[in-house]
This record gives sequence, structure tokens and C-alpha cells, in this order.
Amino acid sequence: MTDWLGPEEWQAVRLSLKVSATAVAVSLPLGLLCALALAKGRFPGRQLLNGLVHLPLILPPVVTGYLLLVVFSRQGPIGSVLEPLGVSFAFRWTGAALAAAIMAFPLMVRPMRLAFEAVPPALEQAAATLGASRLRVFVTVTLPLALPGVVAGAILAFAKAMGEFGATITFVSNIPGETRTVPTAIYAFLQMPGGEGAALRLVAVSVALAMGALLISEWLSRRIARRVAA
Amino acid sequence: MTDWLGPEEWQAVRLSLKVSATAVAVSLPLGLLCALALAKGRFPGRQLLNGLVHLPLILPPVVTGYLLLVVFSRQGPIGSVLEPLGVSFAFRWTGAALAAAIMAFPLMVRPMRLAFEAVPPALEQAAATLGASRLRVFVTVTLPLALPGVVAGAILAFAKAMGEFGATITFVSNIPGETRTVPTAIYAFLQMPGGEGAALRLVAVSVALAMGALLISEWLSRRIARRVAA
Amino acid sequence: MIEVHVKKRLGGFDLDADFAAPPGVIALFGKSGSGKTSVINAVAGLMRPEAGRIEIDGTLLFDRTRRIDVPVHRRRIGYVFQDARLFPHMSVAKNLAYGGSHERDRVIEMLGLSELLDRRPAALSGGEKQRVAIGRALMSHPRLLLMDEPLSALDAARKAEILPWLERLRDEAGLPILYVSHAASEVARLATTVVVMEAGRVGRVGAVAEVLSDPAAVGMIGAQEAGAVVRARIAGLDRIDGLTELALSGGRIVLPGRLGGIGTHLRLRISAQDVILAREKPEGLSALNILPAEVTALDEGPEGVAVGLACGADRLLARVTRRSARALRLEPGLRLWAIVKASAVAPDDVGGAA
Amino acid sequence: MIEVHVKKRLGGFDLDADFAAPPGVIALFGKSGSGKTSVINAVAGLMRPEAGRIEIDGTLLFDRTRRIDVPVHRRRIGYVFQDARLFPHMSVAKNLAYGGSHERDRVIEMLGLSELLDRRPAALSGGEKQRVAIGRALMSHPRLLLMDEPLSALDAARKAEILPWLERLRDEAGLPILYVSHAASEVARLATTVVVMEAGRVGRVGAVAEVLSDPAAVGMIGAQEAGAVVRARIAGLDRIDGLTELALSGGRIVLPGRLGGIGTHLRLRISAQDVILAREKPEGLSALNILPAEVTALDEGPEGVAVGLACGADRLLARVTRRSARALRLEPGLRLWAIVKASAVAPDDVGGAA
Amino acid sequence: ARAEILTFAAASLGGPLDRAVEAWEAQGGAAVTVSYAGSSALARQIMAGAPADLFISANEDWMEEVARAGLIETESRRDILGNALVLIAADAEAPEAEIGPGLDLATRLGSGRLAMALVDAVPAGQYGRAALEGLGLWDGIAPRVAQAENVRAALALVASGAAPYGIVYATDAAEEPRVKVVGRFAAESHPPIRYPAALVAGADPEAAGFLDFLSGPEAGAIFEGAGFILPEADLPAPDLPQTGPSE
Ligand SMILES: Nc1ncnc2c1ncn2[C@@H]1O[C@H](COP(=O)(O)OP(=O)(O)OP(=O)(O)O)[C@@H](O)[C@H]1O
Ligand SMILES: Nc1ncnc2c1ncn2[C@@H]1O[C@H](COP(=O)(O)OP(=O)(O)OP(=O)(O)O)[C@@H](O)[C@H]1O
Ligand SMILES: [Mg+2]
Ligand SMILES: [Mg+2]
Repeated sequence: MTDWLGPEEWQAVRLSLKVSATAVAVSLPLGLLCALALAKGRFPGRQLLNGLVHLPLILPPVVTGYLLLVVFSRQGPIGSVLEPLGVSFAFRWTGAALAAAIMAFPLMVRPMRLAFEAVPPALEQAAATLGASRLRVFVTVTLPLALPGVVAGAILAFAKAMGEFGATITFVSNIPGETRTVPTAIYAFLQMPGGEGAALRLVAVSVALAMGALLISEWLSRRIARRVAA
Repeated sequence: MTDWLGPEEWQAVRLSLKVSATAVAVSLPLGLLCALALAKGRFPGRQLLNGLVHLPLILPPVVTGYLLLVVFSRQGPIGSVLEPLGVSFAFRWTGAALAAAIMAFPLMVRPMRLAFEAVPPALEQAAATLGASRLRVFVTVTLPLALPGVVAGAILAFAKAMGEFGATITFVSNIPGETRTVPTAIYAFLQMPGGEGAALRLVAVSVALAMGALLISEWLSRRIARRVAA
Repeated sequence: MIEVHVKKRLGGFDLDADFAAPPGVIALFGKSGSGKTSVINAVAGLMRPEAGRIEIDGTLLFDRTRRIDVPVHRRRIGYVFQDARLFPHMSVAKNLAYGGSHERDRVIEMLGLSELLDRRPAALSGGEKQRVAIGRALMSHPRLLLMDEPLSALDAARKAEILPWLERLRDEAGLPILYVSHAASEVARLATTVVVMEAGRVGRVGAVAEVLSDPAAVGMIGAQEAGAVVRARIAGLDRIDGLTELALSGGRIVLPGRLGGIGTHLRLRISAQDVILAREKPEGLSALNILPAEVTALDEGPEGVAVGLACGADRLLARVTRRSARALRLEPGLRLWAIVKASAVAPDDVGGAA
Repeated sequence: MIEVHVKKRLGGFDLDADFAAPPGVIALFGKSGSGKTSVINAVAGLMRPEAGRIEIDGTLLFDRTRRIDVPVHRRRIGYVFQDARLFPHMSVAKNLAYGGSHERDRVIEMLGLSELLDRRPAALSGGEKQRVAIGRALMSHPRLLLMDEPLSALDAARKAEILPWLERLRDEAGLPILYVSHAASEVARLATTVVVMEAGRVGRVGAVAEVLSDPAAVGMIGAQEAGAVVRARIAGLDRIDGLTELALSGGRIVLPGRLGGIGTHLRLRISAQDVILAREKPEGLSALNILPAEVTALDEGPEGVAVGLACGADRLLARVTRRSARALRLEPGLRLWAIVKASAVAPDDVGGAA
Repeated sequence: ARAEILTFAAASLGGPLDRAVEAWEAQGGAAVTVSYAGSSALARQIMAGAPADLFISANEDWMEEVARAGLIETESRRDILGNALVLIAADAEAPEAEIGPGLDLATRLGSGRLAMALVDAVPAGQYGRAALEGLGLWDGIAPRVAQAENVRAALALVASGAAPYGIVYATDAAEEPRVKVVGRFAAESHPPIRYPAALVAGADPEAAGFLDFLSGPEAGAIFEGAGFILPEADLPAPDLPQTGPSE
């Protein structure tokens, strides 16, 4: 294996996994919140939030990357605020995770929202009559019943994060060991004459990884679904 | 307006809408089928199908575009079959629609599948006892009850199709009036120093369009949902 | 003929039900969890038995050994589920018409649904939902009706409107019905055959008159619910008092209300607790119905004595305290008088004869 | 004191219910669609009335004018829904414990749930689900119990086990209960107050003995279901025959079974159809219970005559045919004998006194 | 922050630049890390404060843009490489072409397309367009051009057979066995193809040495081996093959 992929490539694989997992893990709470607000909330600006969530899907990734670059660079409106706090996304793997999280966000939120909408209010009401606060109702009834959707959202997001390229390379460049994820590495190989073979090997690895994650999550969500309905 | 965007850009906008709408419309039946098979089917190769559906999400778009190119080119395995039939995707807007459809496919299928899974079998059984064939059960019970998910899938797919770029340009390149969609035009602008302004104007237009579509579909699916549950 | 033989393991529950019955209404009676719904689901095709055979009036619906398993939608059944299972996205009218429009107007009228047609199920009360579910099953013009506690959510007045309709289906249309109910009055009124389920097995099966008037079955059916079913013919009408005089094989009784035209055959359920026994023929009672009878069987239970009576060709069942039994010196063969309170046999318990 | 005043438009349905009742069990009685569930939902806080006030035992749950609206989860209610509404993703044990574990073991025992604890709701029968729902509500230790046809899916034997428990809650724990049922026997047994709903409005409200023994209410309640509620004290026990002798204010009657210790106070429902009237005191009857009574009111309906009787301080209700009424020359003030069949008053209809 | 020399390089330099880095490190030079991406992305990143030490662009406009922002050490700026444009064909039997005003490109294309990189946005496309304009062929050909995302994608269009002809860099064509080089555009038929490199303002001092190495003979040999032209030799080297190795 080690001669099949070079150490640099394995580094990219590890990095991609780290970036994707981080992106999904960190955006999950926010994703849940957004999905919940969109599913059950009635507030002004709901449609605005909805649009905002979908934005990364509509924008070409390069544009998203460019906007991230502008906003999070050292001189950018957010970057300049974060810089003194020691938080920096620019050209760091955290930036790659940020880009992946943002690009994957709409894919994460939609299925979750759908699942939240499908939870029968009758059961939430029943929980409330039994003394459960809104938070407890959410944690013990709404969330478990929506779990297949939450898992679906997380999977889609992870798969997307594993494949994300345009926004990442535009935002944090393609620095080996730091921001050179599998897709950016593939890109680099495809750009160099004779790099196709290496690119295809990397594609195979990333497909295998993502499929593995997919299978595991399918199995997980099937188990959950079986527990919920019979 | 006409001086704000040139005629070529308006042409790209029209084309993008056509490509995205076609992509969604044409892939919808297949998407429904896949979602249904994944939700309710028990057949060997189910997980394979599942993986296949997710593939375009994991692959870098350029790779997908390249694979399309290989498969649909005149010598390719599918292209060589279609060529004599007069069906050609190469360098045609139909090819752009094909690329968009494939890239959007996983986003379309997931929410649909989720929604199909959530339809209570008890109701489908009730329909069957009333003499409804499988097809009728699907059309009159399963599909209407899953409609919010179907709409969600279609919206995600449309938004993705509006933003798709990498696979499209790789597969059908950038021919003004034929395959030059908004995202490719934006990309071209971004490659030129000083092109940011024009790119952002196009971004604004495509965002406005996609948001419009989003709002309409939200409103639609809310109406549907209201009819389903009270 | 209706033949059901189903075997299936459900988790820790072993279903192994086997019964055959002549056409008519088969009442499935039994405690909660005894397997009634499971049997019905097997007949509907919603549950596939591991072994067995299901045949309804000559049509084989399922036969494991012959690998016959008619798909649900071809079984032409009307299933009224224990939970209503209305389609939430359709109006009441669309729900009703889903399986067909057989006798639409009459069904809507009978079930009092005309005001509800435009509503969605979510805007219906529990009883209204159940009525729509009944209507939907009836309108699909099934050749077999499966009803799982169809009337449990309904008030007495509404039940009284629906039961005659079901009788009509049984008698005129000859529709076989598998009927689950906890209410012996409904069972007695409708059933041709009673199947008593116990822990997944058939504990007892027989003609309704036989099972319900068997003192030994009182324990299975519940003391409160026990009571005999007799056949009667309308012999006279009293228009002024609104009474109907009925000829039983063993005598005459008078019931309140106009129960039909002269000559009509009826069946009555006479609850065991409504029969009073006397050694001497009593006089000056408000109860107008005094029948000569003979004790056929005695069954002592914890709550008293169940007394089987022969009254002409009919069988009656009485429940008396042990003290009364002793005071009356009850024993098989004893001839005595059975007093049936006229208004104790309410219209609910009177049905067209099957 | 329980005070409910709720106003709300639901589509074409106008709910405007207004009643007050002393603590105890309030039975909501009425036809399907009359608004019973809507009232209960308002009390639970699941439906917000457009106007009104809801107060339970001094706690204000809702007051439109004072803008008080206690959130559902702070109302401390135990709601047994018309549909069970179990949590599908939790085992029976988890469902039960969701709201608390008050008297866990006794509740599980009483409802016969110990075998089911590890199951998911999907693997339960209809009656089993309903029992779990009841247990869940009880274990949450509510200060108000809302029960919407809680026993309708249960067999007679199971009902007989649950009703005494509810009585105990009413009497010992002093728990107010709003109880919806179509079964007069349940209502008579449990209720302190009866609220009869008619098309969204309160048609009649009053103490259970008063409403159920009022001949004029027979029409509203249903002829079959009418019957008086009387109070009694256990005066003697017959261990050999398993009989209990009860002292009523107007005489003694004997019922089957051991109903408690000597001196215990009970209430009995005596169904109107189980009372036979006689001008002369009859002899030699299996019915052991012959009480002197006086006719207080007569109400002619389509199916016969409802006769109100005073028997000591208690009121009884009898239903006789018109012919009997004439034969007995019934009129207010007439003194006669009321014969109550001992086994007609089954344990179901006997409850601890409220 | 890092001890290494961070180089931002146009992605098309990939292979040979990696070999050059190896050679540099082998002779004791400081560790070099290369981030490959499109010249536009790299330039924007440098302007957004990327910690790059060295910028090698495939596009003079973007180097100019960075220079104008004052972000390069102007005196270090130099063209380290050049390239040539070739006309390639998908068909290995395609006849050699005489690149001149009489080129029968339209006839050769038939109903097919001419693959080029984006003719307005990407250097390879811009050079190709300039060359065709210079030959007076552009107006006839323009409607038949399929513009790819970049020159590699244009090459792929031809290699896969989707387009019968394409205009790409000589270096791209050299490594692709499925295309045949049928003609080479004269260097003077378009603006010179140059790869400018410069130290980014505030660069690690080691980076200057690396840049010198890249413009030195050892690296030059590596690049030439990959088909690049060294800037000293503005005209095609006489020993360069006229056709691709697929022949
Ligand atoms: N999947 C399962 N796993 C374990 N037990 C099951 C499963 N499905 C059903 N059962 C059990 O099978 C028994 C029969 O259920 P069924 O629904 O047929 O009862 P029923 O007679 O209709 O009762 P009810 O009157 O309460 O509706 C019940 O005890 C139930 O708990
Ligand atoms: N959203 C609504 N729109 C129109 N009518 C409604 C709506 N919700 C309820 N209703 C009507 O209000 C009436 C009262 O309903 P409710 O559920 O309170 O009846 P109920 O007394 O509990 O009846 P049941 O005994 O059948 O359960 C019903 O006639 C019902 O159809
Ligand atoms: Mg059942
Ligand atoms: Mg109700």
C-alpha cells in the first residue's frame, strides 16, 4: 500500500478525514438548530435564514471560497476580529474544515429539517403532559424520532466534505500537510502532465473511505430505525 | 438592467435556468425510483445502489466530468451506442443538464428516501385492503405523504444544478449560448484580474433566481404539508 | 364456510388459531392480547403465517403447503382497523371513496357523515374517525368484512344505528364478517359463531346460542357478559303501548318497541343476569315475561351459580346467587319459571335472525 | 373545586363549555363529536381557548382575562389519550417511567404489564397499548387525571381490575379526574359529577346520583345506560354462599361476592332495566332484594316509561313498558315494591363510596 | 511561522517542479513546500495575506496584479520558464499541419470542436486565441471552439476523443499518449508564454536561494526535460521534437 500511495498522499487522506469529521462534528449543533428553527419556528426572517442556508449550494464553490477568503483573511471583516484572539482559519486545516462545513451545510440541514417536520406533534404533546420541558421533549422525543434524518444529514455532509474542492482550494490553498486534502491533491495531480494515474489512485481511496463511512452509517441508521418503528 | 449585465450574461442566465430545470425534471422519476428502492426495497445490491447514488457527491466534480466525458464521448461505451441514434450530449446544453442532474442526484434522492421511509406502513396496508394495487398505493398514499420530502429533494437538486460548475465545464466545456451556464461564466470572470465585479453581478442574479425558486417551493411544500397534517 | 388455520410466532407470543365456521358473523372474543387482531391480520394478508390455510366461502386466500398467498389488494376485504387509519391527506369524502362507492349515500346517511365530507381526518373526533373508517370499508363492497372493535369509540345511540346495518349485510348480502369485540351484547346480537381466543389459541368455538348459553362458558366470557341467545317470531304488536309480542319456542314474551312486522324472525340476547327464577309462577309483577323452563345444567363459579335452562327448543342462561340456588333447590331436571324483564332486553340485544 | 369555562371555534364547531364541580371524578358524557376531547385538551393546555378560565382545586391553569396560561408541562396532569400515544422508540418500561415512577410496582402489577416491560409499543396489542398509556399517566403522579375513554379497548375482566384503582385515587389520594366514557356503568361507578355535553355545550351537570336517577335524563343518557346510583353500607357477609348483605337507607339487599369488610360504605349502580316493580310483595323469587319504594316521577319515552323511585333517602330508577305502567297503575305517590336482581348488580357496578 | 519555504505555484508546473524541489533539497537547501493551484487563486491568496515565500505564476496578468499590490519583491521577479503552443489531434492518423494563414482547421474539424482553454480568462486560451487571430483564422473558428476550464481539461477533451483537435501547451501534449501533435505555433505568433516567479514581500531569506536555483541550469534541465522552454532561448530549441511521442 505504501508504495501504491506515497506518504504525501496518505497524509492527504488522513487530513481529509480529519477535515471532514471536524466539519461535520462542529457544524452538527448549528445544523440541528437551523433545521429545528426552520421546521418548527415561526419568526420573522425565517425565509431569510432558509435562503442563507441554501446559499453555498447555489454559489459556485469558487465564489464561496473567494468570499471566505475575503471575509476571513487577516484584513477581512471577520478575520481581523479573530486574528487578535488567536483564532485563524487562513491557510490552516481549520479553514479547510470551515469551507467544507459551509459547503456541506445545506445538505446537512435539509434532511434534518424534513425529519423534524415529520415528528408527530401528538407525541411531543404527550411528553409535555408528562411534565417534560421543551428541552426534554426535544432531547427525548423529537431528536430520537428524527434520528434517521439527522444521520442522513450528517452522512450527506460528510460525503460532501470529503469531496469538497473548489471552495477549499480557493480559500486555504493547497498546502501539503495543512490544507492539501484528497480532492485538492487530486486536482493538483490532474493539472500536471502524467498525473492521472496518481489522481485515480487517490479517487479510489477517497471513494472507498466515503463508501465505508456510508455503509457504517446506513447500518447505524437502520438499527435506529428498527428500534423506532417495528 | 441590460447595461448592468451584458446580453451574453443574460443568455447564460436563461441557459442556467433551462439546464437546471431540465436536469431536475428529467432526473425526478429516476430519483423517485431510486429513493423508493432504497427506502422500501430488499434486494441484493441495495448497498451498491446506495453507494452509486452518493458517488457524485464524493468524487471531485472534475473527476465526474471527466468520467462523463469518457463514457459519453463518441468512442465511449454509452456515447458510441447513442451516437447512431442521433442522441448526443457532447458540447450540447443537454450534456450540461446531464452533468447537473448527476451531480444533483444524491441531493435529490436522500430527502426523498427519508420521506418514503417515514410514510406509515399502516396507511399503505389500509390502502391495500381497500383494493389498491401497489402502484395505486404509491401514487395515492405513499407519494402524497412523502411530498414534502420530494419537494425538498427537488429544491436541493435545483439549487445544486444552478451552482454546478466543475463537472459541467469538464464534460461539455464552455460554449457561449450552448453550455455557458452562469457558474462557468462566473468562473471565467474570476480567472481574470479585475473580473470580480462582473462575477459578483452574475452571482447576485443567480442567487436571486435560486432564492425565488426556493421561496416558491417552500410556499408550495408548506401548502402541501398543511393539507396533509393539520 | 370460513376456515382459518394460522400459525405464527410473534416475539414471545405463539399464535396457533384453528377454527371453521359456517357463513355469517364470526365473533372473535377474548382478553386483551389473546391474538384477535393477529388472526384478523392474517386473514387480511397483512401478516403472513408460518403455516396454515385460510379459506373464505370457497376462495382460498392462503395455503402454505400449496404456496398460495393472494395479495392483500386482491382479497377484496373490508378491514375496519382497531385504529382508524384514515388517509390524513384526503378529505373524508375521498377517504370514503378510496375503495369504491358501493351504497355511498346510504352508508353516509347511516353513519351520519354528511356534515363531515369536506373535512380532513385531523379535524375529526375519535368517534367520527371510527365511523369514517367503517364507511370506507363498507363502501369498498368487500366479500369479507374484518372489524376490529369497530364500535368501541361510539356512543350507544350510534351503535344502535350501525348494528342493524351489519345485520342486514350478514342476512341480505350474505357477507361474512369477522368481528372482534369485548361487548357480549354486540357479539350476541351479530354473531353466528363465537370463537373464544385464549393466549393465541382457540379456547372454544361454536354457534353463538350454544356458546353463550353454556353455563361452563360463563367464566371464559365474563359473568357480566354471559347470556343466552334465542330465536323468536313476532306474534303481535301493541301499537298503543309500543310493544311487540314474541313467540319463542317455549312461550311468549313482550318487549318494548316495534321490532318489525308480524311474522318477522328475530334473535334476542337475554343476559343471564336479567333472568329471575321462581318455583311458583309469580303474579302482579311488572315483568311480563314468564316462561316455563327446565334446569339443564349448573355451574358454580366464584360469583354465583350459572344455570342452564331449556325453554322449548331454546336455551336460556340465568345467574343466581348460591343462596338462591339453595333456596330454590336447583338441580338438573327441575321445572320452574323463568322471569325475563321486558325492558331488560333492550333494542341493542334484539337482532334480525341469522 | 374544578371550574372549567372554555370557548373556542374549531372550524364549524363551536365549543362553549362551562361547568363547575366539587372535587372527585367528573364524567364527561355525550355523543361522538359533542366536544368531550376538546374540553379535556383545553384543560391539558393542548388547546388554547379563545376565552375562558380553568381552575383546578384552587390552582388557576388558564385565565384569558388575566393572561394566565400555565404551560402544559407545568400543569402536572396525567392525560390518557383517546389514542394511546406511546413513544415508539422507547420500551414499555421507558414509556412508563417517562413522567415519573410513582407507585411503579403497584401500577405495573395492577395493569398486568410486567411481561411487557421490554417490548416496544409496536409489538403490543391494542388493549396492551392502552394499559401502558394508563400506567404512564398514573406513574407521573399527576394532580389531575384526564382520561379519554381509557378503558374502551379493554375486556371486562381488565376493566374490573382498573376501576377500583381509580376509585382509590379518587377517594384516598383525592385526585380529581376528568373522565370521558360512553359506558354508563363506568360513569355511575366512578363519577362524582356528571357533565353531559351536547354539541359543544354543557347540556346537564349535576351529582351522579341525581343525573343518573332522573327519569328526564334517560333520553340524554340512553335508555340502556340509565340507572340510579345509591349508597350502601356492608351489613353482613355470608361466607358460605359468598354473599354480601348491604344496608341501604330504604332496606337491605344481598349481592354476590365479598365486597368488603362489615361497615364499609359502597356505592351501587342499579340499572333501570334491572329493577322490577310489583304492587304486592312477591314471594319465592330467586331475586333476594325486595325494597319498599314510592314513585316520585314518571317520564314516558318512545321505548317505555322511566319511573323515578324514592327508597328511603336513595333514589332508584326503573324502566317499564307502557303496558306494565298501566297494569300497575303507576302514578307519583304510589307505594310499591322494587325488586332488584342480586346478580344484576355485578361487581362492575359496585364501587367504594365517594 | 514555518521553517520551510512555502511556494505557491501554478498547478501545471506540478511534476518537474517537484523534481526540482527534490534536487534542491538533495543539495542541502531548506525544505520546500509547494501549494499547487490556479494562478488566480494563488494570487488572490497572496493578496489576502497568505504566508507564501515564493510565487510562480502561469499567468503574467496575475503576477502583475500581485506586483501592483506591492506584495512582491520587485527586483526578484523574473521569468523562469516558457512554453509553446501546439495543435493536437485525437486521431493518431491525422496528417501533420502547416500552421499558417492557410491552415485548413475548419475543414479538419468538420462538425467537431476545437478544444482550448477559456479564451478570455486562462492564459493558454488567450495565447491560442491571439495566435489564431494573428493567422486570421479566429473569426471562422470561434463558433467551433469548446472552451475548457483550463489547458489540462482542453487536453482531456481531445484525449477522450470528445474533440478532434485542440490547442494546448507543448508540455501537456508531451505526456499524453492519446493525442498526436500535428503542428506547433511559432513563438512569435502569440505573446511570449512566460512563467514569471517572484519572492513574496517578507519572504524567508532562504527562498531567494531557491528561486535562484530554479532559474539555474540544474533546474533548467529538469524543466527542459519536461518540455518547457527556458526563457533565455526565446525560440524553440532546435532539438525539440516536432511531434509528440505518440508517433
Ligand atoms: N412483534 C411482536 N413481538 C412480541 N409480541 C407480539 C408482537 N406482536 C404482537 N405481539 C403479542 O401478541 C399478542 C396478540 O396480539 P393481538 O394484537 O393479536 O391481541 P388482541 O387479541 O387483538 O388484543 P387487544 O384486544 O388488546 O387488541 C399480544 O400479547 C402482543 O403483545
Ligand atoms: N379543526 C377542526 N375543524 C372543524 N371541526 C373540528 C375541528 N376539530 C374538531 N372539530 C369538531 O369538533 C367536534 C368535537 O370534537 P371532540 O373531539 O371534542 O369530540 P368528542 O366529544 O371527543 O367525540 P368522540 O366521542 O367521538 O371522541 C367534532 O364534531 C369535530 O368534528
Ligand atoms: Mg387487537
Ligand atoms: Mg373524543
